[in-house]
Amino acid sequence: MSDEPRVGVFVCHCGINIGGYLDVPDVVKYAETMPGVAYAEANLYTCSSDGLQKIKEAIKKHSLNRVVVASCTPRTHETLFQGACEEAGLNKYLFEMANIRDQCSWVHMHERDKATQKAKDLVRMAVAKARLLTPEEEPEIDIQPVGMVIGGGVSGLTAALSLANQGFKVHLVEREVRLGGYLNELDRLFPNNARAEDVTGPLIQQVKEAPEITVHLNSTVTDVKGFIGNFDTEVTTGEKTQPLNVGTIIVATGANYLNPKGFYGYGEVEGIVTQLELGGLIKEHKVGDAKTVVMIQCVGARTAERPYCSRICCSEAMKNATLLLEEDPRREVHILYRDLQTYGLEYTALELDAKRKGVKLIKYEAERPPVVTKGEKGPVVKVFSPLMGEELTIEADMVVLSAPLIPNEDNKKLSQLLKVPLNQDGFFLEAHVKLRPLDFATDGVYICGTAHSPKEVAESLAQARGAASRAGIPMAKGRLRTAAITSVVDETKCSGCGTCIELCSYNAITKNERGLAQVTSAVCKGCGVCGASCPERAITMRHFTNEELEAQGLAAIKEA
Amino acid sequence: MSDFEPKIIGFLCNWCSYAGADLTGVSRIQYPTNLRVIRVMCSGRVDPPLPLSFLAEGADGVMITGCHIGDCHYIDGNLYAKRKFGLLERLVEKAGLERGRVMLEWVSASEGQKFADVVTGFIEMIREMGPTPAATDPEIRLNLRVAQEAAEAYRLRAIVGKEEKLEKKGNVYGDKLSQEELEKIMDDAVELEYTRNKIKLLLKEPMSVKELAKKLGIDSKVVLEHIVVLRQRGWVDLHEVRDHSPLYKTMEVA
Amino acid sequence: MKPVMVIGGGVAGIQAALDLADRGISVHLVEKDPSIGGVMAQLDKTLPTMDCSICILAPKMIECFRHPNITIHTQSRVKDVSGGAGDFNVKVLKEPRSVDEAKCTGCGLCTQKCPTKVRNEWQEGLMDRKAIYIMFPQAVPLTATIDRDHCLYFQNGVCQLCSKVCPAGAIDYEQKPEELNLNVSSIIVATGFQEYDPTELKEYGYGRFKDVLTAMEFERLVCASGPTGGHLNRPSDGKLAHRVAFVQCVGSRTHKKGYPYCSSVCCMYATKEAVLIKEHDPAAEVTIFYIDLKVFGKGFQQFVDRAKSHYGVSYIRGRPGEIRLNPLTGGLTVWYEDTVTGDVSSMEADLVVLCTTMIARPGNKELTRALGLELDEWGFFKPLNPLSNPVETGLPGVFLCGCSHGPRDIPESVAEASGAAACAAELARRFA
Amino acid sequence: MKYALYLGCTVQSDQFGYEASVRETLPKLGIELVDMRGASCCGFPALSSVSKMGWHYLSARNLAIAEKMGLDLLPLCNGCHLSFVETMHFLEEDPELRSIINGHLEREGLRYEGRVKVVHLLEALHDRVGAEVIVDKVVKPLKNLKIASHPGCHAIRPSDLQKVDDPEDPQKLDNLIKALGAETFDYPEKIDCCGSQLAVASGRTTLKIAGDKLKAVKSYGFDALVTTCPFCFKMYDGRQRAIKGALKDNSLDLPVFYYTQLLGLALGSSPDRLGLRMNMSPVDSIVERITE
Repeated sequence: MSDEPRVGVFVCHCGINIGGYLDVPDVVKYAETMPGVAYAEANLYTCSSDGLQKIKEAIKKHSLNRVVVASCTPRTHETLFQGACEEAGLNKYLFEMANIRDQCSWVHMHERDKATQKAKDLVRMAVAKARLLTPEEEPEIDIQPVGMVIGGGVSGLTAALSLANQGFKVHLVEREVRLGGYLNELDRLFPNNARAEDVTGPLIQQVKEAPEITVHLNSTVTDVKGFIGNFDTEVTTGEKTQPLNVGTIIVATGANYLNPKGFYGYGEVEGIVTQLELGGLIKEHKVGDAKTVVMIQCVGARTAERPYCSRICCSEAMKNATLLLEEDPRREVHILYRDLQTYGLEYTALELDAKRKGVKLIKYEAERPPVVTKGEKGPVVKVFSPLMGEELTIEADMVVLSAPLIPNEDNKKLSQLLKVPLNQDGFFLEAHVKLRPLDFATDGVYICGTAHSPKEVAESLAQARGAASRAGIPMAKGRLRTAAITSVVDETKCSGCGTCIELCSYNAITKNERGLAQVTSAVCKGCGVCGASCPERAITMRHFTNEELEAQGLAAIKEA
Repeated sequence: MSDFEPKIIGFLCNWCSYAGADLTGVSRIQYPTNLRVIRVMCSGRVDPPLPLSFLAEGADGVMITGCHIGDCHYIDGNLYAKRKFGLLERLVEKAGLERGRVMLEWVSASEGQKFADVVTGFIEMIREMGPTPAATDPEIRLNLRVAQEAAEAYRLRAIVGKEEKLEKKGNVYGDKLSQEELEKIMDDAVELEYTRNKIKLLLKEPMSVKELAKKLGIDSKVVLEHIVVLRQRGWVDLHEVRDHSPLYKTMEVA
Repeated sequence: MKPVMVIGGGVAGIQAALDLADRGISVHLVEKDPSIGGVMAQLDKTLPTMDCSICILAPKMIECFRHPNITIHTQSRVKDVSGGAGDFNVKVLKEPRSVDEAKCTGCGLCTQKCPTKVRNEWQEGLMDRKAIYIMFPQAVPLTATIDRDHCLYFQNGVCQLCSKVCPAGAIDYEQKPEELNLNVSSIIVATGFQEYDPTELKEYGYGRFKDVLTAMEFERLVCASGPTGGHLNRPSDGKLAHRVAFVQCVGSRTHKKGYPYCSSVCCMYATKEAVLIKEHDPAAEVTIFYIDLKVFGKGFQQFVDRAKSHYGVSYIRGRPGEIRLNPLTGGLTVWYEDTVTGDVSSMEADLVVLCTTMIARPGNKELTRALGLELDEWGFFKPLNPLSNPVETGLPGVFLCGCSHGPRDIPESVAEASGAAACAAELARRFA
Repeated sequence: MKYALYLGCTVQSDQFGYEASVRETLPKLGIELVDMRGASCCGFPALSSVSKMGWHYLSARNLAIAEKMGLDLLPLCNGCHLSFVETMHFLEEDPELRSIINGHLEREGLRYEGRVKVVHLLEALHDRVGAEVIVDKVVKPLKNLKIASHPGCHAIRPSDLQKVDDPEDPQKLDNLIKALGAETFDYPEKIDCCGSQLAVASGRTTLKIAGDKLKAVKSYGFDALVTTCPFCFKMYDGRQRAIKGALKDNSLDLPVFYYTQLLGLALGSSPDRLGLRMNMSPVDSIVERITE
């Protein structure tokens, strides 16, 4: 490519969408006069196959080394035109667009002259930028087809299996000495009262049999370096540590149950247990002749210091209450709740079934929680029911506390290792609440299960499969085309002040051995914040350099 | 006045505002023709020297639009855009222009009407202000160049770059600064750096502290303090001593 | 590798399609409407971040359109399915657009010139569209379509204005329904949901009182691209709505009319909509009537807390018994019992929003017949096992995501969509 | 169209105007009314509150008579209508109760089979005759009159038993009013109770409830209130003076009519034949406006 810019300008009529409101031929005539413009023409539809053909021919015929299309918006059509340039052997970053439809002809439909003038200016601006454009490469990086799953609960097991079934090697890292996670401590699971071991059992079996999966029990991840495709991790098992190079990482470390010590006399008054403990008692038929059972919801949840709702407790209570009544219909089971969180099809069904079986639901207000005291024969529960407008006193044989799921204590450590954030509750924070629920902002790291937030087994499984899909994508491709529009550090200017490192939301900038900033383009998203903030102005944005933007702006003000 | 057609340059972020501007067109909502758009990936990309140089070259106004806070495609680029805009406003004012000649607004991809309103409103405001004095007054143009240099120099950029952290996370000692404190720091820094850069520019012609003080309209003692700093920075140096008073000059390769 | 079919072009279908296409498996995305996007495209904002819905969805829609591995079949329905996992033969019927997708540039000229006004379903009937129309500004594909039931030419052979004005010569009245026979390894069902029609609940006056809206209608009303440009002008007289009441569980958690299940998302979208009103007009009086506040999702309780403390949205526990209209003032009166205080009382409102439950798509029936699956009693698809196999179905190779198997919110649908994509990818490899 | 006419106690004891207007107007619409020999009280509400059995027996007895006559039963009173409908429902639900009742009925050679149809006056006029027919027959249209519709609770509730009209949005009486050339429109209190059921328990409350509705009706600019229920009518018409006193509001003058009275005027009958003299609310000016 000769460095003397030879810009080709293609002005689109877009039928009458542009041509009908401004003088396209005039714009073309003007474009021909601009410095650096070697060729200009008008098309009825530049985006039509015939229009694209014209671009390709012109590139060859007039040996153009820059192309400007003045038509609609780059948001929908840039890639199309870039494609045409590439087919004609022109690097796609030597292409620029002028939006003279959506942002000109359509918004100035009654000012033909002014609209025409604006179109000329926009073309001039585009040409000014185009003349400075340089070809850019989209470097490719290799992706290790090896996944790491941290956490061996149902979520981790499912994610690992899915990755294996997708054909990838997997390292499954479990902190404890056995797989299964929290389900090992549960018996019956809602909504269908299946036994926990019947859910985990087969999963563990398949994981053990899967040749692709290496299980690391009693192990933790102690170091993580690198980025998507090539994470250099270190897994510590007991005394010995081993390096593992993986392409992607799935966080499935699960959550913990709050120990409700200090709530409602738990641990002090006889006959007060947690839902978790009750599950065990039911399993061993040890509830015995406890006739009156009172369950209290939101124990240490939806409070000032722990604002979130733990999601599963209401359904869990409904399930256990129903089991108690099935065991002995003469029992009296009360559930003291604030707002029932039994939602959707399955979990509403649980609520209705419990009601049918005679479970008594009593609402209480957060401002006026129940009080549990020690009575002669067992705990006595006093609760004010706003619906009845009176305080009820229940002589219970057993009080069951629904304690919330809480984040794992080692979330903090892991989040620092992986450079991924936690939310204010201490659970892992996904890249985007709505549309990227399983990704982290950091490429190549994914999240699922209760490490993300409290949730049912079913949803954890769906998420685990989903995380496996997300992680499988780059590994299936094997290579990752990284964006060309990234930032570049001029080491001769960089003073290593670290401002850019602070600003980058993607941890794309690190300090190199000389203490200078260095951009990992595989991770950089090209927003340009670092460049615009660098005190030494040592960082430039590819395809949006200061020179290009300045030229574009100055061209808008005066004719060059 | 009525025939005055303001030259307006707009930086639009690719993900929200540029899409919003497209929607304005798709909805055929009309607005005046004065706006010339520069597409950037993120409003946080807009480096203050750019708008300043446009203003110096005769732009009547510069607007920057980005995603609403919380909506940023790059998580929080628009927060930094806000910080930078704070600096831009101050410098515009120092240079002797109305603050209103630069504007920062949030426009989402679904706010076609809002985009039209924002643009129309800004253009109307600029019409009221009249043509930029930079076009006619060389002094103002010089001031804007000074402002641009100040915005390109280390100190102000370093502060702006750290603001967000200083407010949210705190400095190395972990103590956070309130918005007010930051404003104060910014004001002082801008005051100093602007003056120093102006001196630097003026001293392209050798000048004595007295002459400088006169040109700048500030006390010569203050000027001398600046000269000291500027010499430390290696920006200016003693040129010659003419009848007992030293003349200073900006060093060629500063 | 054989392609995979995704049925339904809402956010769930889009996510599933992109996940598969990105890993190199080609996808047939089948959508019954003229554009993909589904219900999420109609929403104004999404909670709890208040992201503009179309802003975050549109890029994904365009990605689908541009993706070399994705073929979008709009205005298409699955008619018949034979074969099994790894080798399904699917018969898809594509209704004619009467517009050549290759030629139409989406300039919209035809829609301006078309003389026939038709109820705009996408704007929830709050506006009109034309007989030839583009579903919405960000539609994908951005292509006009002719609604033959209302087009003058198709009805009585006159007009043809659109073909006269179309600069691209894209209008094609001769288009016939197309039958596609596609061989795919697996099928992902993402047919989504539809809104319950509260007309039968006469006590709320929906259909009788113009200012009683459903939540979806409200989404359009409050949206910048809606009929009022996002201003809260109430439909009856255009007066700015200052006092707004939201009624929860309209058609849900009921055993008489409507459905017994909880619709999962209403408490939160009502809170979002309440916050939107407060953002428009901080002085507005906004009240949400609820039975149980469903705050089980990540960050939901905090969102509600902010709505209460920061925005001053008030919540009253109680399901209103009746909504009445004052013929003189045009104002609405909401009668309710505050079940916490026990007071029976009433409240004046300019606008009442009925938070209607999500119900199954009627089209599910036809689809299950084709697949040989059975629906649950409410018309939703049944997962193989509600606990251990949430996205698989009784038919190997057919997977579920989104609201096709019950009400759920966007993040859950998106996560499931990826989950279904994983199932499809695993299966595709097994049969590769 | 032939019906067994069931007058019921209230009409026979003091709502002669209603009976008169019914006997005057319905035949003009081609409805033949046959009196029921030996008809008794329907048992509602007095007896029903102390003896379900007694109540159902009385209701069933009247139903049986109509069955014997081979005619549909046309009760004039909302209360009687509901009483019959409920009894039919219970006898359907509970065969045992039914056989007991039939045991009692046998003694007078009666038997309840459940074949009889109970037809409300609104159904007879709206669904069987039809508003359009009435429109044709109107000779003196009720021009420039705003008339409030009061269907009355017992005609529409309980919703799953009564199918006379929509319990939340009743429109039949309104359509019939419009058929006479008068104007009517929905108002918030339209389906509110007249309060008469509370009369025994709390007179004051009764008057307050009735008074509030009268006030509301006036406030919307209605010229009169119309109903088909003698209970409701007695509240609004007969006790209007008492209401004024209780609410200390002398402006509370509202003409109250039975629908059949207005129907009669529109069909050209003389006020006397419609028992309008017996209305205690100030109906005269309106009657004049129509008849002049």
